[in-house]
Amino acid sequence: MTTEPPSPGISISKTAEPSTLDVSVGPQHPGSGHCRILIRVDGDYIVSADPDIGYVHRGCEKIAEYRNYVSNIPHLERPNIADAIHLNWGYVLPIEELQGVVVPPRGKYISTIAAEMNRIMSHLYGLAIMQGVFSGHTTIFMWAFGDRDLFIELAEMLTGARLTYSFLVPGGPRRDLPFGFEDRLSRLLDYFEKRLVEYDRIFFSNPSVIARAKGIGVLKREDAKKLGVVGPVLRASGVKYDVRKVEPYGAYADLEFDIPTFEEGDSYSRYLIRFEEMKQSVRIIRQALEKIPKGPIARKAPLVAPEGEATGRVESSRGEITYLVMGDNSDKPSRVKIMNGSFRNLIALPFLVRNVHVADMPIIYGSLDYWPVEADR
Amino acid sequence: MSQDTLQDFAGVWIGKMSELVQTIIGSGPIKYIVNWSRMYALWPVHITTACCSAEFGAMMGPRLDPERFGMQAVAGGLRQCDLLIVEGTVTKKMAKRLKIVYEQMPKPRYVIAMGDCACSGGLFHDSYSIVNDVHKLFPIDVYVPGCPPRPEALLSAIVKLREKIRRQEVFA
Amino acid sequence: MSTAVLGAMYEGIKHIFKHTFTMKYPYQKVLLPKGFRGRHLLYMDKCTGCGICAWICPERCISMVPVTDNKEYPQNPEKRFPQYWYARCCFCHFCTEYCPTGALDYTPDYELAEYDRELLLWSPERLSRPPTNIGEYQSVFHGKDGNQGVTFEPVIKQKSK
Amino acid sequence: MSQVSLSREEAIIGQLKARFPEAIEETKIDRARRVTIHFEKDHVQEIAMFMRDELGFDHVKGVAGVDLPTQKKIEVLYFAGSYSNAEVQDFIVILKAKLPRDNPIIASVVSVWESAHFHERETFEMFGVKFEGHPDLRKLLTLDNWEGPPPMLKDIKFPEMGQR
Repeated sequence: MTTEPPSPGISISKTAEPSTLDVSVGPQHPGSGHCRILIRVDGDYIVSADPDIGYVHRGCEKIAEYRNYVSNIPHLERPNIADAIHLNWGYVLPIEELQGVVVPPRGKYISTIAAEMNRIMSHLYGLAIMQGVFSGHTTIFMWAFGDRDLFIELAEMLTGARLTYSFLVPGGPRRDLPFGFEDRLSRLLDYFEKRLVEYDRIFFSNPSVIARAKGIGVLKREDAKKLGVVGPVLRASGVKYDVRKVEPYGAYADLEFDIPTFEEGDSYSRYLIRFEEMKQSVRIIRQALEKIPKGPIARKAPLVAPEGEATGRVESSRGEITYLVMGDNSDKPSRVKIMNGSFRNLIALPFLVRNVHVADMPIIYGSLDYWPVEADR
Repeated sequence: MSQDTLQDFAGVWIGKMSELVQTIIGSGPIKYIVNWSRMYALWPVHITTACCSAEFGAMMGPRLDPERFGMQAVAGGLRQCDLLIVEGTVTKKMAKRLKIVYEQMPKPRYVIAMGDCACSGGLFHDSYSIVNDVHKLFPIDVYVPGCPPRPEALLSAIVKLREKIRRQEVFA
Repeated sequence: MSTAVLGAMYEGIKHIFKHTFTMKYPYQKVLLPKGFRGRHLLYMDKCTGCGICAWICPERCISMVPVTDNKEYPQNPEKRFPQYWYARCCFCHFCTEYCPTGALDYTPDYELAEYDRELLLWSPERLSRPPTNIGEYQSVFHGKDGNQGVTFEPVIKQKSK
Repeated sequence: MSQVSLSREEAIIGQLKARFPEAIEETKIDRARRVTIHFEKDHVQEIAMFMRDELGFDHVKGVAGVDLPTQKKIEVLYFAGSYSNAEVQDFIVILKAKLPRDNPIIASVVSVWESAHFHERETFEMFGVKFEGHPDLRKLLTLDNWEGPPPMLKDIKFPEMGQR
């Protein structure tokens, strides 16, 4: 304890109890990746945790002031490439509001299909790495990643890229549904629904998973409201809040879907809620493929936005993303602010890992589905 | 004969012997055997510097299965690893840690710069918190462009790296 | 409890008898859809050297350079063509979309790895080479709704079935 | 529909104006479900308390700073939202306070809205706004020993783009 910290930044506070020990988890870590959590342990119990983020802070908001509205799209979706469409959409919505551009209905439906596919992919990623690998379940990693690749194949067909689509520009999506896309997607959804049953048997009903995750890291409803967490973490604590219902964007107003909620608020219900959301996403895509109207997909939007500010929000797979875009009659925004799910859920991590075993920390961390790059921007 | 000259005498002989051993191992069929074993034991460090790790995960997944090339699943210990894949943006905060990780790896060690950000700074090249020139931190063997590169592109870089290892000298 | 354990084990064991998902990459390559955003293809007889691609590029990886070859380009008398630095290009292909003459196109080339960073600088001549990486494998569901697993099969074989 | 929803926005503004007649400087309804309120910076905690207890805005979605070098001001924006009050669940109320650019100090709202903890730390780091009463006001994202001015200020210019 008396030795100098090996690298700058590891600040060990002087007022620690003699029986405690400070442990630095990350940033080189087989699971957590590019985030460091400084935990203080007493025996096997965590006394307190201090997340030290910013290892991937790239200054997106600053860079956005230097590029024009279209050129901003690629780097503003990089913060979460598992969920690129939502970050892209949240940025495009306020610009469309400023410019007064209305996307045609077909464009809205295409965006909705792409977004829901992206939600499935993102939840599969979370299921594979955040929940599967962190609870020591390698089979679900292989299965979920394999099925995610099948969805990526279709996303590639629609947008032309695997993860970073840059698909939505002000005015609407860049491409129409390609030939044969609907058939392949509905066939994949049939396959995927059968796989979900298998996921349930091997992972969610698996007693070894339940034993590790059930009752761990309980976030009560009042705490969830007070801490302002969003997305699946909030809904697992029993608060029914989803931007798709609260402030419908895209084609969500025309589509029927439920918002699954759980009352327990523990890690296992946070695992399950993503599983239920994938089922709802399948339902949404099915309806959208059926109802999709004919017509133009996009309107031409100007490259300049008028003076003013607009706030737009979407429900990404990690929670609500709110974008503030300020325009000043030029082709560059004067300020872009991103308020995303990971950064808002970060506050739950030091709250939840108090008085738990060290071995439970990866489970709680994984159940939050925290994406460090998104939080750091 | 003093102590020093004796030691010098012995030192010369030991040096000559080790040179002999190096020439024997470093030439002929033994060289190929050594390089072949290195080719099939590329264990990657998993330090996720940024978002390219999603595609690194996809490469480690079932579709491409790099264990066919002897790349074992991600190992936590640095002392067993030979391959450092710089997965994306290196911020100034991460660069120090990345350097420490590189220095802890045993020789011979190889580095792949994955993604535009690791190659040149990429989309964020003019940001205040980015290291644009990762090659100034440590030598890089293969550059893979792409933002992020397809998993196949990363695997093709590993194939290229194996080609480089196959041709290299044992004692570089 | 014990039935759930057995169910999970059964689910895992069942997959031993299914098809393997793995695609043997360097020998089998996936058939990429039309419009996949790989490296760019430059039609030098269409490019007018206007520089809109360099303006829209989010990371300014495109520079307009003069070309010194013997050919004549009537639409481009100054012989200025885009040059890409692929160490920086993010493959968003806004350049392709904003090109007023359609001189840029998509290719399925993605294997751009090089030993040296300077080799990632693609001159206009290099950009105008036709794509080389043509895959032919595609995912196929076996059984009803993919009961029997997913494999990657050549597209030609699928059609003959 | 829009008539009904706009009256809800006016109701919120009316309640705030009735309670704080001197602190509210300017109000604006951007569109349905968006309300912007400019207020005097000394009253931030009272307004936050009123918003939380009386109106049901129990969390903030974010705290943002905006640098206005021409006016020599830094604007702090609080994006307040609600989970518990079903009537205003779809609202975002943007509270704005202007601080002097050379010495930006405002009282922290962490004691009212705990969710502002990391957001205020980030605004402190990016704009140099000091939140008085914040329990743990440290730098969050940049380098541990980041020297120099806060990076999001408009004075900080990047080198010219387009250079390799």
